[in-house]
Amino acid sequence: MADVMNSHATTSGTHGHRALQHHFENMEQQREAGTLGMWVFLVTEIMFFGGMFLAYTLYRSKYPAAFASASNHLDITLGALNTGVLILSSFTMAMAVYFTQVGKRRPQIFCLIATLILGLTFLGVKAKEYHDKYEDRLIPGYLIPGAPFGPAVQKEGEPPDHHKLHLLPGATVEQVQMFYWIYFAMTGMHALHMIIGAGLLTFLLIFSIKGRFDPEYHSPVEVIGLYWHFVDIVWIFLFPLLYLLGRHFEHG
Amino acid sequence: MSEHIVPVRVYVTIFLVLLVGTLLTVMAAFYDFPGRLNTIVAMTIATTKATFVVLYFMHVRYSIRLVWVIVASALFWMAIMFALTFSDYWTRDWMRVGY
Amino acid sequence: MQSWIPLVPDSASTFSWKVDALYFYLSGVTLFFTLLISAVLIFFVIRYRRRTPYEIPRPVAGSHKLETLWTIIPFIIAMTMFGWGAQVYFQQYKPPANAIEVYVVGKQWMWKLQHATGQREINQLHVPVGRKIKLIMTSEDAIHDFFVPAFRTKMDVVPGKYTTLWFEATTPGTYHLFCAEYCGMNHSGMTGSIIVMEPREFDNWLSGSTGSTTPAAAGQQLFQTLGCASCHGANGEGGRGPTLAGVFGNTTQLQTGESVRVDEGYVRESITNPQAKLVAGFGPIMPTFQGQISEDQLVQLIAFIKSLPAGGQTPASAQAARPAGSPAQNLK
Amino acid sequence: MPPGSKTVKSIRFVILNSPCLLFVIFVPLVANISMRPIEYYEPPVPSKVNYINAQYGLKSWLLTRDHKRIALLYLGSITFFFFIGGLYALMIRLELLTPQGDFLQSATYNKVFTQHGIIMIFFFLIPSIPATLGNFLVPMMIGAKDLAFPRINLLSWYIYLLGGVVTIYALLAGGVDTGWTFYTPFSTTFSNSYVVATGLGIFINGFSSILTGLNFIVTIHTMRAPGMTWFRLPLFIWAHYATSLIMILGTPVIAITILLLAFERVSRVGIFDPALGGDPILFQHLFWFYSHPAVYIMILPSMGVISELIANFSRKNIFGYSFVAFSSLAIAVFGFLVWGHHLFVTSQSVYAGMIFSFLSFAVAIPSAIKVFNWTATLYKSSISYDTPMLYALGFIGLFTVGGMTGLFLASLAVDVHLSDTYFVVAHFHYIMVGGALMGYLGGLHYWWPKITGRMYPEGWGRFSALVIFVGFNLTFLPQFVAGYLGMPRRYHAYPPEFQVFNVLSTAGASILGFGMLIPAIYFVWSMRYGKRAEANPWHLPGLEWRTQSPPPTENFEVTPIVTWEAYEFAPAEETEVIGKFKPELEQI
Repeated sequence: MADVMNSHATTSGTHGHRALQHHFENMEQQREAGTLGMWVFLVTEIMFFGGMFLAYTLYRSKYPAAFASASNHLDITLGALNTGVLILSSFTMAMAVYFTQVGKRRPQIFCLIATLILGLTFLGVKAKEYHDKYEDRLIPGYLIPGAPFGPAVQKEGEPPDHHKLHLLPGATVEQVQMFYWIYFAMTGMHALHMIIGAGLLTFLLIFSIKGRFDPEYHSPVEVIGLYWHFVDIVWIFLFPLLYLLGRHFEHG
Repeated sequence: MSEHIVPVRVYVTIFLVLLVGTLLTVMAAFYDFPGRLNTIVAMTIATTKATFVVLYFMHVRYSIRLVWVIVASALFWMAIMFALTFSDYWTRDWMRVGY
Repeated sequence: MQSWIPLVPDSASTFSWKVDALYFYLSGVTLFFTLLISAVLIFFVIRYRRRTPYEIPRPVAGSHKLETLWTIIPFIIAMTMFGWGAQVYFQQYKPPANAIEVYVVGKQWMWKLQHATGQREINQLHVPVGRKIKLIMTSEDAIHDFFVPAFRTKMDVVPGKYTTLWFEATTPGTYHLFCAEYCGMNHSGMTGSIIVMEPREFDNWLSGSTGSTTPAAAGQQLFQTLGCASCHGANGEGGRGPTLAGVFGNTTQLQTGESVRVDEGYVRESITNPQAKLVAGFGPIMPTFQGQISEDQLVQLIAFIKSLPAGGQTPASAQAARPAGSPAQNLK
Repeated sequence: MPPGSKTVKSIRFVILNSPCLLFVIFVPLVANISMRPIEYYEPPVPSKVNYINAQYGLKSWLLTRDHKRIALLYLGSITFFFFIGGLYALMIRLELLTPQGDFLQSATYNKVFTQHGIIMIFFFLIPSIPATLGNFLVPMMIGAKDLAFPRINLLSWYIYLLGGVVTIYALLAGGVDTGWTFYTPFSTTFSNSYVVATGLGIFINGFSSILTGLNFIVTIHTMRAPGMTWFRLPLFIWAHYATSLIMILGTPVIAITILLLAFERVSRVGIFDPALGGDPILFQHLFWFYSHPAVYIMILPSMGVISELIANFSRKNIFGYSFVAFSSLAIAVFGFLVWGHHLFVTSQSVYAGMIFSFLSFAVAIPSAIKVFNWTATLYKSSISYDTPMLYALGFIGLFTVGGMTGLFLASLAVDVHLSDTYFVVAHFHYIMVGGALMGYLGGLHYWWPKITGRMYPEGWGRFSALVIFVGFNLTFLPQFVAGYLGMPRRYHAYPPEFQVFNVLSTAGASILGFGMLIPAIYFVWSMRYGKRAEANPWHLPGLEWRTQSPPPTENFEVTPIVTWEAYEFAPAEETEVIGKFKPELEQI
């Protein structure tokens, strides 16, 4: 904290940069405020998702069998694919920040484009998954008019059908609905954050192409990078919680 | 908060670690560990991956103490929310006024 | 209706005076500190009023001794309040053994109560003096709250589960019953009265009210009509389904290896959501009764299962419409 | 009677000075010292251009990024909501005058108290001090030109406005009757009112509070003027820092909770509805995880204001500065650990109840520390009786009562009897009106000359402070008694034995309402006709007084360099140490 306090006293040579806002003393202070602001915002985001994680934990411990059955019905291939895509996009985002810091514009723009494409890929795969769930009548409640929750349940002795819900002993359809309700709330909220992130990336891209960023002024890239990584982290937790836990009941 | 430029090699390493972590967690999910170990394994891998992202991709390792404090406080408040809520649910059976 | 102490409601239960005592202690401390602070403030305000427009008082350095003092003293006082409060709270909420049970179902906007002996009451509850009464409560809709100021006790009535409340009345009389959890339009109309009677009068009242089937007997009827008997046996001796006789109040082994205490909550869950906690050795074959059975009927089924003695004979209490002698006398 | 006659003059004198009648013995004295000739800290060359007249036109206000102008935008909007909330309060008190429900129908009454709560809490109390006084003063007190993110600051006002519009739409479309607590499953399943729209309004509004908190935290960390160390910060800043912590950590949880509730209502699935396998107690946990700390969002800034008033109007450094500063942080942290005391009678585990009760008693300690330190500050000080100081003194008294009655509710056994009765209503009004609102009004009077460049009429100020104090106590003291006697809250009709307390309460409320109108009138009046304020009308050392009134757009002509401690009225060498009878100065 000491260096924060001294930041006014140290006059760096960055007075008068065109991106310096009037109420800051210098670029260093402005960058610091931006980064700090994003971190504080991410704390808010953590608490926002925290409420849903709490609900998830409570109901998972209340209805373990139903949650495992519902979880088994999710498409693990697509989930794992999406995890990979998102990790890769996080990597390209980190590289975009790096290239901005060292002032290499072309690779920076390339990395931003790659990040954006990967982000959109993630959303595309997610949309495919949502559609599958819609086909299987797994959208909870009456969210979709005309298609209320009502999956076909696999009966004992029937051949396995991946459109049918296989209920483990102790699970009920109603509890499975609870899982899907939490699933859609969490992944939906996550997808919303991805969409916002894609918007922010587009904005970065336009500004990069216009040549607004330089090693002196790259705080928007850095700050939006932080946001993007955060969204990645949320998925890192969502993937095992929603797709993986309970697999071993069926396959182990 | 003087700036630190993280070398590319670090980014690549972290990326590979994350991929390996993903692979591990998927594999572990199909293996039936005793008791609650499945959950613990999955969560440990996820937390490790998240920690790498936070430390390197998000540069916290090279940041001022204040950022550490912010990250820690977010986790602390999450812990409060979970611990005190479950202090209710887990102790209800000790004396039943509602069941 | 006021007690002889001003500004305190009637005291009519065994813990009324305990709560009052704590209340007086808290009030005393509050009064003391409020007066102390006010007196000091007024004294300072007069004594150190600004006498000339130019004066600048000398700054004062803080004092760690004082700070420690006024951290520790309030903390100690607060801890006495905490300890005392927690101790009485335990007495208020710890369900007693051997209490007369009364089933309570709250719905918008009325209280439906049924004695174990079958008498049904709406927005009224007759209880004898000097007996422990345990209410087993649930709601058909929103959350309600059973509040009797004269007994200094209340408990939320939550849909989907049972909550309990107990008291032992000390003084005959008629006391307010309020719904204390906002429950919609006619919330303020969801009131009633608790009528506390001498045991003899209570027995008279019991024998005077007619046409009542005990909940257990009604439950036995339901047990047949809903087809429970085809798997659990007419007297709960078991069959395709697990034995019900004599299990209530004990623990039973589940399929998952865990064991669970068979209480009202578990029986309720097993009826509305049979797959949730399967008894070891039985398959998930029971259909759910969620939505097909009312809270009243659930209570009756539970009362029936409770009344089943081990061994599968027809329960005594379910046979007659009213047992010989009132529970008030039985418990003497 | 001719207007200039002696009788009229003396009547006017009595009315205007009636607050001083409280302290009858020194009426003459008060009259004497209302003008003080000495002037220190006059800024260099006062300029005529200030933030208000720097630009003209509606656009210059609606698109402004100046924190001071945004503060005024907020001031206008929260005043609007305050009067709507006040109207609802009026209707509640009128209805409760008689035991029968005769003035309003039950359904209407339920909507009225719900909307009173929602408007007052989410649209008045939570933004009141932070978004107006805080917005105006946080940058000025730390010597910054603006908040760190001026555009986000403006955005927060627009978000607030949007949330307000959505909520008002819900109220006009038919209103909401769930109580401000939105308890499930009533709100998700059984209520036939505009729950989703209202929830959406509150959800949106939450973001304005998050953004304000974020802005304050970053500003306080990165924008302090040279020399402005953490322990030179005015306590107002510490209080706002603590408040911001709660805003960013708590608000998102209520946001997601309300969102889930709204979706649940729309799609008929249930995390919170037991009929669908959900748990209504989970809703209460999540709701109070925010809503209990939210009480501290309301009271902490007010405590910050009181610290300023006590120190400045007694010309004394605050006693135990670091204890007062850290108690704010302690309240912010501990405030998150006590929410379960709202669930003592909901069939929450009795053991969890014990933990929450213990922690609730613990959170009382930092508040007590503050009260003791404020009182100690007055020792050997020079106390003036200006309006802000009257509010500050009133605050200490009312907050003591409010805080101490909170202990009743933290105490498990007594809470079983008191929860959901009028005792609770009285308690939280002592905190929110007697505490938060008193601080807000005191602060508004104190900084009014800085904000508008005009003085408010002092005599009327004192008079209304007294009226509000008396009216407030008359309104809410009887409710404590009614509560212990067992009158449940949210009752439209009640047993007749409670009527006497309700009549007293309604009488008090009309005095209170009248008292509130007076400042509303004279503040508006003073903006045009008030005496012009000097740069430093109270003669104080704080940074905000070292610039002209109203301040220029960038607050200071030159960035100030701070070389003094907070509340440094006299040189530090003169400091007296309690317990030492010979001052160190003389020993040297």
